[in-house]
Amino acid sequence: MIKLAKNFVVGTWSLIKGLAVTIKYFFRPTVTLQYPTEKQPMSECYRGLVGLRPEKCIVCYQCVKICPTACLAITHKQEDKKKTLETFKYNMELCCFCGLCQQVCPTSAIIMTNIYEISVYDRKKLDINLLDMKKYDEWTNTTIK
Amino acid sequence: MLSILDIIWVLVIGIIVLGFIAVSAMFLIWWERKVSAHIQSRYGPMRVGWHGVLQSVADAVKLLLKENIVPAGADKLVWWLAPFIVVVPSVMAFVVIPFGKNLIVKDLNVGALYLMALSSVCVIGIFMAGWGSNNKYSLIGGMRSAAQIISYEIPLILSMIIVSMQASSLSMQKIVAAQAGYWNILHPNMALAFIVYIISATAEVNRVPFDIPEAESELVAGFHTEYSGMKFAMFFIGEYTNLFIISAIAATLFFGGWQGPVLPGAVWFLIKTYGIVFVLMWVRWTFPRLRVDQLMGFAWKVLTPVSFFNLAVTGWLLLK
Amino acid sequence: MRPDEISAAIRAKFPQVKEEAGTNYIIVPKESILEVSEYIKNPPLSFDNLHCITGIDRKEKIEVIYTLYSIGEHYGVTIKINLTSEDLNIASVSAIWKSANWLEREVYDLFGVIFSGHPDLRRILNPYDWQGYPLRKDYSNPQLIAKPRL
Amino acid sequence: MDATQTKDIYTEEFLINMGPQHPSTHGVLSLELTLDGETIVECTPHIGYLHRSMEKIAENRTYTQFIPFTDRLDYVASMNNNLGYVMVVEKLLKLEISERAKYIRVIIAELNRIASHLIAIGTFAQDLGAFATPLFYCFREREKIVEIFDQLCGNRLTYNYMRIGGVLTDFSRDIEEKIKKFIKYMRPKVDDYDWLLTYNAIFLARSKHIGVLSKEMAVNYSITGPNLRASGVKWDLRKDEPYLAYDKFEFDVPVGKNGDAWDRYKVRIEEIRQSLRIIEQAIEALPQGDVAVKVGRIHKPSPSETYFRTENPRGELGFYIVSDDSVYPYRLKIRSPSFSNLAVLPELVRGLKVADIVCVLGSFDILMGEIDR
Amino acid sequence: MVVIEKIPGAELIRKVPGGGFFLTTSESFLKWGKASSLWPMTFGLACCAIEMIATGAPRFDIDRFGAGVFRASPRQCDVMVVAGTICVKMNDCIRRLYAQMPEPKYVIALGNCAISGGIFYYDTYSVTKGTESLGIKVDVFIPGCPPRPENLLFGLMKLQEKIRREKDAAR
Repeated sequence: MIKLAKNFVVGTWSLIKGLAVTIKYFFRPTVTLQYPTEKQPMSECYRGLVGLRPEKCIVCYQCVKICPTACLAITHKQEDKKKTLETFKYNMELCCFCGLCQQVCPTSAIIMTNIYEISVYDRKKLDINLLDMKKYDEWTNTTIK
Repeated sequence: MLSILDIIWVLVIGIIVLGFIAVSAMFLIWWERKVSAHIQSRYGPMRVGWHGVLQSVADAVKLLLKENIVPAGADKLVWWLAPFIVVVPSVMAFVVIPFGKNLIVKDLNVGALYLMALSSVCVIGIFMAGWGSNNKYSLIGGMRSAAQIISYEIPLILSMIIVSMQASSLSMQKIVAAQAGYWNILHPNMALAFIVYIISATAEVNRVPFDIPEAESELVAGFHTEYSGMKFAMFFIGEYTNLFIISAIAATLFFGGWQGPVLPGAVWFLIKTYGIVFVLMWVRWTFPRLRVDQLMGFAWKVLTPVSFFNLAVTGWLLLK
Repeated sequence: MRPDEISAAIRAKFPQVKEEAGTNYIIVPKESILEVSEYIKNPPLSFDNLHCITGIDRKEKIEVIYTLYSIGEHYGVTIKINLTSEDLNIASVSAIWKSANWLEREVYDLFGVIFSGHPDLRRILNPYDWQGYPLRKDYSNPQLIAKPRL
Repeated sequence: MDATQTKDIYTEEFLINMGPQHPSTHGVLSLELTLDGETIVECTPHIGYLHRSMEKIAENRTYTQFIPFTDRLDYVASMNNNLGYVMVVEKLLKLEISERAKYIRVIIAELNRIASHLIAIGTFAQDLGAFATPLFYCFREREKIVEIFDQLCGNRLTYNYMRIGGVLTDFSRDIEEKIKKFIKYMRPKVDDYDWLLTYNAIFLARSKHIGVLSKEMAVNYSITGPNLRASGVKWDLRKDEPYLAYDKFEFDVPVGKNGDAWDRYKVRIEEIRQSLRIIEQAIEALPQGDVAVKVGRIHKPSPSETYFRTENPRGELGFYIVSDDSVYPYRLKIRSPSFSNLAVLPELVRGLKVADIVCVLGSFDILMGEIDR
Repeated sequence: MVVIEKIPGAELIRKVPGGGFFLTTSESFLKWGKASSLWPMTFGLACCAIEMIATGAPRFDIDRFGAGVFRASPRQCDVMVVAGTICVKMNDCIRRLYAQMPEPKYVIALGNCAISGGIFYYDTYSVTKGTESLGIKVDVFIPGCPPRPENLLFGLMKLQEKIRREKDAAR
């Protein structure tokens, strides 16, 4: 009987403690980031979309070799020893944002931008030529009503 | 003989009650989302209207537009009727709820008995939903609900009887009047009755920690797994109206109903009711759910004996 | 006990058991897997924990590798069984270690090694009506597109 | 069918399919339950709905290229997977890494262990019906860890932080401060969980003496990690076969008494406390030096076979690598802890109620990404 | 405009002065309701599911957009967030779930795996190459591996915008 009463008291007390925790947080300020109006700054090493500085690229194919998902594809022109980029295909659908290409690039021609708002209606938009980086503008200046 | 005036009067009252139910259910849904959000350190609906007040309106509009799927193999009639049977008793319960001194649709002299009777009808709807859906999860949910609500009916009714004994009337207005100046909750035996009442009432409306008929983590959505669109919305409305009703009954039976100083009766009544609703929400967003056998055990082994004991004590106190 | 001591202890008991050169892996002929298992499960060796079973397709043969540990004694042993591609039958050890049940099913699913005496030898990861054994080197499937290599 | 048949009334068992899409199967597990009323007669798990053939992929990726894939293995504890994988490759290459890298790895692994256990606790509470609140509290705390990782390596979930021969980036002052702040922040939160869940009467009623896993059974089924320790076996690779710098830190190995669902939960709560202790010690004693040994990105180990296992939040994660003389592994076997942990489920739930199966499943903290690989 | 047109008497209303305006307003009102209350399905496949829960969690709080009601039953959902790798064994299940959802229904492909197979595109025998290869029309693609919660919220807002611009409120 005493044990039963003790159990009852301990049990009820534990329930009250639980209620205390929730009501405590009810009156605390929220931790929410109000996304479209507030945005948190991305860290320097944030791995967003892959970007390219075409002038720095020496067409060494290191990035293509290291990419685990084969999302990069390069073609180049050979003009007496000097290679110039022809296309630099980046297939966002396959990219795993691992950052290996950036780390392997000897001239830091490949950079990981901090663009992260990249939703699209059309899948074709995800396969792009990085020599034409203007396409990213659509995502960098995203504002939503 | 019903005169034309009476019919108009009934219609007006009906529209007012229905309007109140719709607004109240929507408000409660929004409020629950806000309360739960703030308990969880977030905001909840924010983007439609001021702090998302119109969220429930948007939900309602969307649910209206939804396709109404009838599962193949469903017991059509039963399946169609179920949501109505869940909603109608909760609407009917508004008849005897005293919002103020004269703000009552009809002060039946068997008001409390009427409420007890209505609270049992809801289970039939839920069970029909579970059976008619031709879905095993729904069936388990319906079965659980039937077992649960029937079990919790007994302590619920016993604790309501205690109040009626005190006021020596079943009329809701008389019960309120009996509490003038001294609320029932302040008597120790009434406080016990209140605790028993609020626990069983929570079980009656299938809320955490007694939400086993829905039991999202076990039964997907329980008895309304197969319902979509407006039918699902009706279950939702029924649930929140029931929540309002049980809180209103609790306020009437134990907290002096519409009585209170300065402010008008209806305001007091709503303050008390929504206070109890808030407590129920607070409980809901804190506790885990009980298991089905523990739930039954709790009803039969704890609540029922306690209420009988309480009944005996109250009877003795009254006869003393 | 050090790995070489364990290996020596087992070899002393079962002469047909060999040791892989350079490592302390134990090569057990497939006929004697059950008796060896029975022996090492119980004291004195008490390998109570069958940690992992895996297969390797060496093209001409399939190796089945059992990794065992002893929780109480803090040591481990690796047992290897060589199966020729013609005869992929092997006795199941799921009666001795319960954990072998799913692990053997997985090896069956991916390599096609048939564990006789297994209580429930079905595919586990792939759909039940799957054709072929994916982790074999010669497996091909129209779904499988090889990554372009430079 | 076992039916008690009388003249015109009889009962029969019925089948119910739980999953692959079910709120409490932690992903895409499918359980085929045979029920007698609410009592479970038989439970057959069907797995493989997330079988992504990691092992086949590994045969066509270089050793460095496979690191991002390990992130997706146990996606709640990516750092620990990274760690397990690079450790085995380092063992294969016989590579010794710097002291600082070891300490950083320990800190990171323990932080991720906390994050993983938080999800385990949250989802367990969710399965028991504490709708959303404990889960969201856990995610709120986890978010702090994720923010640290985000700043450290630039991604929120798939970190790709460990490298063969070290780690990707060094700790900055800022990150050290943040980790210290996090320890201070986290300690009272764990007490909150004790208040909210651990000793809650309903929680206790639901999880005590449910799914009791005995010591012998746990070892026989090769259960590892917190689930094994909950059964009373004091076995933790960090203590028993110390790798990295774990032998330099003081910490306890929490063990349970009964091996029931509550014990498994409680061990995790205690492990969060111990991990905080380890991080605190490690961040105080963080040595100076390089964080990565200079090795190329293409590795060509000599033909050999290596097995190594690390203590993951869910148990012992092992990698068995067979190398040949190419830059790709010949075969890579992932010994995932949850796979073995789940195998015991059918035996544990027999005779329990439907509500208990989610409780037992939740307490095992399985993760389909790792089971199916 | 179509749902209103279906109502008997819509033509009559149009003839009344201001009736056209009324119809347009109610049409946009319906779209507003639909867009502001997108209930997702509790349907996590793989890694992205964790980020989906994180989006629902306090820090990002998808409920601010009215999309926080994660319903476990497909009958009560509006949007299916395909969060993670789709494997061959899962194909039929996803198709069935999609079929079980009531109209109007929307699909968000969250993460590269759900778009195309992503990181698991090559060298794998058991991964389906994206949601679209199952014959399910995807409304919004959210690339990332996994996408940040902000990106999911951004995608959700894009979906809301799409709904508001729809021709047919009843779809």
